Amino acid sequence: MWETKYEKTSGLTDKKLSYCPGCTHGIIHKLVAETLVELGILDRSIAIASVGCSVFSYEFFNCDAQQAPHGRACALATGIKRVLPENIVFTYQGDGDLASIGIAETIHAANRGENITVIFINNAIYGMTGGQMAPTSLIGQKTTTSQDGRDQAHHGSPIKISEMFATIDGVAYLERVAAYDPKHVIKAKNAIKKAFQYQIENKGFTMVEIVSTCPVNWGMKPVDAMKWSKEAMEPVFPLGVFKDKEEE
Amino acid sequence: MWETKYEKTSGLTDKKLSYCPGCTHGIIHKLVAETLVELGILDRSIAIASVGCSVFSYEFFNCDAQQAPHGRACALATGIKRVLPENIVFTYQGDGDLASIGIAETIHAANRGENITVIFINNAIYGMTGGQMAPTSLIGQKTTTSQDGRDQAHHGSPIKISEMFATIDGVAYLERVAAYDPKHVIKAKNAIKKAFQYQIENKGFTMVEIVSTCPVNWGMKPVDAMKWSKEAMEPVFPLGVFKDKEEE
Amino acid sequence: MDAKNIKVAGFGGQGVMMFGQILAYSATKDNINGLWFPSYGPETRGGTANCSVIVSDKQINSPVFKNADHLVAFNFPSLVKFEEHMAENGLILYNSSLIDEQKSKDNVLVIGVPINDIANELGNIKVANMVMMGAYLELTKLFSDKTIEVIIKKILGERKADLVEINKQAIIAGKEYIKKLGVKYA
Amino acid sequence: MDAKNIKVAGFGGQGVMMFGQILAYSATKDNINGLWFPSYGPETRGGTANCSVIVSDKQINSPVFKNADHLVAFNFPSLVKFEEHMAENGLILYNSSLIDEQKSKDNVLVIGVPINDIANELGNIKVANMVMMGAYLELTKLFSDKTIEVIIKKILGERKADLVEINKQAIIAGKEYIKKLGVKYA
Amino acid sequence: MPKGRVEFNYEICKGCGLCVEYCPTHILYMDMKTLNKAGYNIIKVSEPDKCIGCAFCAIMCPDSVIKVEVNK
Amino acid sequence: MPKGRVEFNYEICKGCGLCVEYCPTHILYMDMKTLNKAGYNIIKVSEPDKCIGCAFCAIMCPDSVIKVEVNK
Amino acid sequence: MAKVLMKGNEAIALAAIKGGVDAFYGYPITPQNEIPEYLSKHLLAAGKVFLQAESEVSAINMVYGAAGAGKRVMTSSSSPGIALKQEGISYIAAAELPCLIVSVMRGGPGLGGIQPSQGDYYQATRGGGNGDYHLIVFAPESIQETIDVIKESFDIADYYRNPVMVLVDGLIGQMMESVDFDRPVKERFLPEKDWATTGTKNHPGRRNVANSLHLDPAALEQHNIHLNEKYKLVKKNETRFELINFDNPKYIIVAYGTMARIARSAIEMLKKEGIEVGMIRPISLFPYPEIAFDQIPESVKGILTCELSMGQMLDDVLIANNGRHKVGFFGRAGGMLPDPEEIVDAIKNFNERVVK
Amino acid sequence: MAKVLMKGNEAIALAAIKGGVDAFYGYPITPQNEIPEYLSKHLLAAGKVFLQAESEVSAINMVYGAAGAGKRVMTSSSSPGIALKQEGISYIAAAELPCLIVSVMRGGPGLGGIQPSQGDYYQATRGGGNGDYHLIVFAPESIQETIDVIKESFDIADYYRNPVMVLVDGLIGQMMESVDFDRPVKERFLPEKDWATTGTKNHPGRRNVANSLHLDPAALEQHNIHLNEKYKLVKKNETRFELINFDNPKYIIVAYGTMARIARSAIEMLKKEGIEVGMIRPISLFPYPEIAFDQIPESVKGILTCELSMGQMLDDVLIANNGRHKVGFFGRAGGMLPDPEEIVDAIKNFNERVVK
Ligand SMILES: Cc1ncc(C[n+]2csc(CCOP(=O)(O)OP(=O)(O)O)c2C)c(N)n1
Ligand SMILES: Cc1ncc(C[n+]2csc(CCOP(=O)(O)OP(=O)(O)O)c2C)c(N)n1
Ligand code: SF4
Ligand code: SF4
Ligand code: SF4
Ligand code: SF4
Repeated sequence: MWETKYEKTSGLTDKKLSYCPGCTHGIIHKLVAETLVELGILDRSIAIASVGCSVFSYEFFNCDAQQAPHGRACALATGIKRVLPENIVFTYQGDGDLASIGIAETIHAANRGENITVIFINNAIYGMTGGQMAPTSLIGQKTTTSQDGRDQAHHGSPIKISEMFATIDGVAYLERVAAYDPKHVIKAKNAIKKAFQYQIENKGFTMVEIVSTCPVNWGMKPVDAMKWSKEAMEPVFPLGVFKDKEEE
Repeated sequence: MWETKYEKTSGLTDKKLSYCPGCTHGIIHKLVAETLVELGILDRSIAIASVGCSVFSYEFFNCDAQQAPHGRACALATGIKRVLPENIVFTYQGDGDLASIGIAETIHAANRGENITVIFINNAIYGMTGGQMAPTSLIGQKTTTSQDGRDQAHHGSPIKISEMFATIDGVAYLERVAAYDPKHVIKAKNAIKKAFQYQIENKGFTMVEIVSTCPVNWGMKPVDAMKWSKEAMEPVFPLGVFKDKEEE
Repeated sequence: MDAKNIKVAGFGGQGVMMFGQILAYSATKDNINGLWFPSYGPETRGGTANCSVIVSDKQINSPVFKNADHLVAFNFPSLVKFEEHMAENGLILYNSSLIDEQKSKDNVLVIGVPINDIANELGNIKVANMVMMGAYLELTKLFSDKTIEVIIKKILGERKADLVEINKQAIIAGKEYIKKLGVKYA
Repeated sequence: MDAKNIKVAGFGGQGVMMFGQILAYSATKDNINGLWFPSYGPETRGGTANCSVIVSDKQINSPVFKNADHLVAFNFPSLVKFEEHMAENGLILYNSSLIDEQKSKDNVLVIGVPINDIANELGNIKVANMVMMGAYLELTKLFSDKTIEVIIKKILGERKADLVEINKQAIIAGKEYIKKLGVKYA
Repeated sequence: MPKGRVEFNYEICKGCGLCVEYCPTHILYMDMKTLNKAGYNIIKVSEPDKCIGCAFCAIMCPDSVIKVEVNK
Repeated sequence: MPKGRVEFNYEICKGCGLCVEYCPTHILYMDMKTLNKAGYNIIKVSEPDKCIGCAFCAIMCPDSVIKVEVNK
Repeated sequence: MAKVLMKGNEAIALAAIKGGVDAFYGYPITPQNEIPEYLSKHLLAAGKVFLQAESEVSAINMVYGAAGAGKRVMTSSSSPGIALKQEGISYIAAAELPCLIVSVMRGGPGLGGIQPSQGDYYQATRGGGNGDYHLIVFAPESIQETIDVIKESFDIADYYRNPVMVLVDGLIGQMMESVDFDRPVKERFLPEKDWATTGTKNHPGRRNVANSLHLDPAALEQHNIHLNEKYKLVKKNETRFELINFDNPKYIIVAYGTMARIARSAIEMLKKEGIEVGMIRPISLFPYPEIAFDQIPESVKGILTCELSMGQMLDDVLIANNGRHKVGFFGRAGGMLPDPEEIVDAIKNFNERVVK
Repeated sequence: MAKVLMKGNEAIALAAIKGGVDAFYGYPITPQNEIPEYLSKHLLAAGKVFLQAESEVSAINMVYGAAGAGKRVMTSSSSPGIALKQEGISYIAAAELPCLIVSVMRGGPGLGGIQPSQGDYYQATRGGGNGDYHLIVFAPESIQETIDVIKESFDIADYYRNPVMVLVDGLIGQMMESVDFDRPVKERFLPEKDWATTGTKNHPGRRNVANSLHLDPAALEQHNIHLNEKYKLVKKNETRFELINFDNPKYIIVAYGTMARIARSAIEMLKKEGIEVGMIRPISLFPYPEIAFDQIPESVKGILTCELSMGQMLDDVLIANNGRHKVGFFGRAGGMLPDPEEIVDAIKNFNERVVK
């Protein structure tokens, strides 16, 4: 007798995802949506869509949502969580949105220990706008605004968000994961689940940084992009738990 | 025969300082000005005055200067240093200016490894505007916007700027010092001198955080404020070198 | 009663702002209109402080006035700064403990009160502004002792209730000083 | 020659934008005015792409036109979307490899060219758009072979110089196909 | 009887090929002849009986195209 | 002959008292009777001959009021 | 209740509490600091939300979030701080969310100064954020009127699902006046906020989304037309102004806020001299009371626009006047306040001040 | 040089280089990304400065710094990005520093869309930053005109020590046209920048300070008066417009940028039908070409303002017209572009469109 092992989660709407073929945004959407369903919090969750390729995530997550100005997702989340403490509030942000223009809002939400969860998609580039350099771009990485490759002397090194946020008291849980194979996707899911679990328990600010891909702007086939995220990105952005209040 | 051991430095103008009696802003102004003179860089220095009690520092430092919008001093400094790499560019910022509204500009200037020097005055409060809470205010500290004292559950903990910036590659030198007695003032001077020396040698981003005072808004006599900065602030903001590229 | 435009000025710390506020509070208590406007901002740091007060039984229009009906000057710079802008039949009260003897001028009654000395005699320099208040009220008759007492209690509140007595004494001392001078105004 | 308003549309990846740009570049080279305006933005991702081209020996005013003189449709959705907006004596060229036979209508000449098949015969599906270009030029006579060749070389540049030949062949093949059809336009 | 079976919702497939790559038994392939309405090549199963129902393909599919069932 | 001597630029003194606090030989005091033009009490030296010219007072003075000379 | 003497900024804070504010998000700036200071004490005490944000940009976006969640939320700031909020304000207006923004103007441009000014009229009425949107802007002249409008502003914001800005200058913020907090507020029927993002469990079967993105130009144009219809309705319903001394005046003064009060005194002085001058006092700056100008008698010799700026409301006066009368301008800037005598002179020398 | 076919955004970048730009600081946003992308390649190659900032707020403040240092510096952005720059722009204008700001408008409000629009007219001409300041704003209608004005803009900015904004819409940014980069630029005498903060060793005996703070209200008022005098001079010298088909037109269209080009075609179509319509095409939006309206013949039946917005330039048209003629409005918004036929209809049905 046949039993369903895997199917599309009810945490996502029927709307077709707007992402390019093979983009990890889609995989991560599933992980977040499955988590909201499995923890039974979908109907009290409020998603904050940021500005980036995931700007339309307010159409994909099957819960209430707000669309934030570029970089301000954590400010919206703070504003909401403070007036609706019983709700689950999370942001979904790219590296341009979180690490560049939104670094202040994110750091201060973390420092205040806001009870929110941040899903941070690090794909080392600006996808939506057509492949400009991100603060997370790798040394030597060619982008439309670093056409000879990122030069450390000129642009500095890729910014290490998890390493930086690990120094902030208000952070309850912080892990960097990847999505380049089933094993890591499952680990990513567990990290996301733990982050939301901590929010349910009012433990403080939680963030999961996911080393992701942008096949189109990297100019790679989806499969090659997965390899690049493993071979080129992971060494610069080592995976692991950077902070866990329970382990302190 | 009498020899002058100490007198007002030529690195400061004749303009009477606008600071309240006994405020450490005055002491730190002297250290910076003396350093510019001693390193022979006064005539090629450009000071960036931030928004805070030190907003008028453009009238005090005896060199060219620009006055920046609140929090944006490091952006101005970047803009200038990139077009005038031979000049010495430094910012003088309070904790509201640098750690609150200006954290993004400061972090990214550091991450790009901009060849500038940041003098960071941490007095755990907003002075100019009359004593509101700063992100650096201590737990329990009463301010006009935390009248029952800063509450960790509500406001989070004081933000640790030096600890956070120590994780950034682009930082060449970073030390936290104090100004509550002659010994520490002399140490502070050495740190400031080293920071500017590194800038002269194009080593990258340098910052000195000075644990300071705000007698008026703390509601203390200057002497008591010095004691409070030592006994209450220093334990939260431990002194020391947080990063030195030469020692790596 | 027509509107009275009052300017109060002195060093920060001399109780200038409080002096002005007491007048505005008193007007409110007596169900007429009071308006108080301070000089504000960091430049007042250490420097001189001043405030404008308007009391009137009619609606108060302009919060800004060119000439004051009454000037209360706690130090010399303030006197110099504001004495040029007095209305007809104006009154200037000055702190003769810090300011040398001033002559009256046409249409303006000028009176000095040694408020620091009187306050020191009372044993608390801090109530010098209340000595001035006594003198001011004795001359202008703007508010009753009762009204002023209520307001002072209100402002001092629980924590400083013990200071009410000395403040009242200061006001009386101020009134006495004017009575002894024997001058009348309006 | 009066201004020609040209609409080019198809799937992303069919060389639609390049087709339009070649026309605008050619106009510029021939010292007349060319204007090219693409649909842009992320919504073009995967979806259909289109561009408007205007060539004229006079100053080009409105970059926007209601009706096209020429429509070049690389796929069916594009044909459907734009065929309603044709000017008098218009020309519609469509990719008959992907679109079934279409009838001509009053005042609009409608011609299909099996560009994918022809390109496949040439051994490179990527030059299908140049087959279309050949057919288009054969009908409209807008630009000389010389002009087009210069532009194609320019666009392909050093790196893709080896592709010039096959592109030229494709253009010839397109022209041949029209000649065989024996249709004339304008 | 195979351990598992996979079902594709072809119309929302974008032909990225990730499922093909991550199938441990290599039974998925891209059918270069068939396009879906969106114009993408779709995925077919070469040897259905070799499916072990690991669901790796479904886990890696960004567009939730694949349903996996296992034989219990 | 004292080791050092201090000179005050009274008019820019703000009477904060830091110099008094940090003088190791405790020879500075605030003169509560004299005000400068800005209205601040100024600083006087009680026993000039005890000055060791350490310049601690000057180092701690925020307003660069103090000049210190040493006997060489 | 008997009148109380209260400082403008604190009165604004207390009025907001009486108006039912649930949350305040802001960042310190002179001359409005007493607003957050008062609220930090009393909102928290009342179990409501007060949070000092890390910047104005963050503050306005916290407001955006809380407004989307259906709460009564406000922020307050001053000139450069409002400038930083422009993007967020544009988003809030575009997403049709209600909130209260208090702007206490100081001298500009740039860091400028901190004394009272009206140099941010454009900033308030012409956006500065991007696109075609409007705030509903009220500019009271006294602390009493400020209290009354603040108490009402949340109802108005909720009714139209649009941000309301209350625009005052540093003088109204810093002075104290005798005021009454218990004056009645107009009753409005307010539909419940079934659009609020409170979680689907509170509105089963419907996902609520606060958003301003419409990538399809046709859809975005429709949204713009919808907003425009709303603004027309606001103009019809909420235009507010006061006509003063309007029986055969020789000149008309147009002034708002503090400047209007100074002008009131000038008008009295001129009356004493036998010169009759009337005043149009706009209370709503958007919608601007153009209709008031239709009531200006033909006989009037001219209209004098008085502002604490170099001439910004002047635009709206010229548009409303539409060439019917000579328009003159009198302004002070940078924190300088004229005394009534200056306006008296400006009227007497009207012709030197004619701009059109 | 022969004409070349070039994309608007890239042409802007190349024109800036020809205009002598020393440094670019910006942040990505559609539809202007080709500007920074082009400059990132060619400015660095030329040993000049290109830096992608972490945000628009940071970018405009980097511009502030480099402008204070006396360099020719620019930034570019689009609608919400410009909104974020408002505070910095106000500071730069207040400190009287020259720079070039390119604004490529997209649909708004809020995040809106990315298709061409003119919804940021207020944002460009009415500040949105705080206080009484103005940018010098040019709105070219073609890529050629954009190139010409960009090449000149640094001279103009330096001459008046004021930021210049070049305002175009996404269509001009995204389209390609045949253009010539070698057209001559007007010669101007430019005094050397002895105010630049380059270190006192370069100007011994004088400290140079870039600042906008004036705590003393009297000083700040003087500064405002000084700025106002400068703006009057700009109005006198730099007002630019084009009059089209002005010999006895029945109607006058007022339109700028892309809308003006569409209107040109409409005017030709109407001519064919025997309806003579003229056009005032403002090229400078600040200063606004009010004088052009004095040349409108009495006989004209009405003025039709055409914008890619819900009606913003309409304010300036009404002010300039000052009641002389009927004014009508035709607008599209959100990225929708009208074809000339729509304007033809709007003229034919003028009366339905009259707003004043
Ligand atoms: C204020 C503002 N600045 C810039 C933009 C343009 N913009 C849209 S998405 C984006 C960056 C997106 O990159 P990232 O956050 O890494 O997300 P991704 O697209 O890579 O998933 C930018 C700069 C904007 N919409 N608003
Ligand atoms: C955009 C903007 N926001 C707020 C202010 C008001 N403001 C002036 S100084 C200041 C804080 C200063 O505190 P800090 O940086 O700690 O310096 P301090 O005065 O304590 O030396 C603030 C918020 C401003 N001028 N501009
Ligand atoms: S642009 Fe890159 S990040 Fe964005 S959807 Fe496409 S592949 Fe994913
Ligand atoms: S307010 Fe505080 S920080 Fe500012 S000058 Fe006075 S004492 Fe120093
Ligand atoms: S992973 Fe999903 S989207 Fe990609 S090819 Fe396989 S089924 Fe299609
Ligand atoms: S430390 Fe300086 S300012 Fe303070 S009292 Fe001594 S001399 Fe005066």
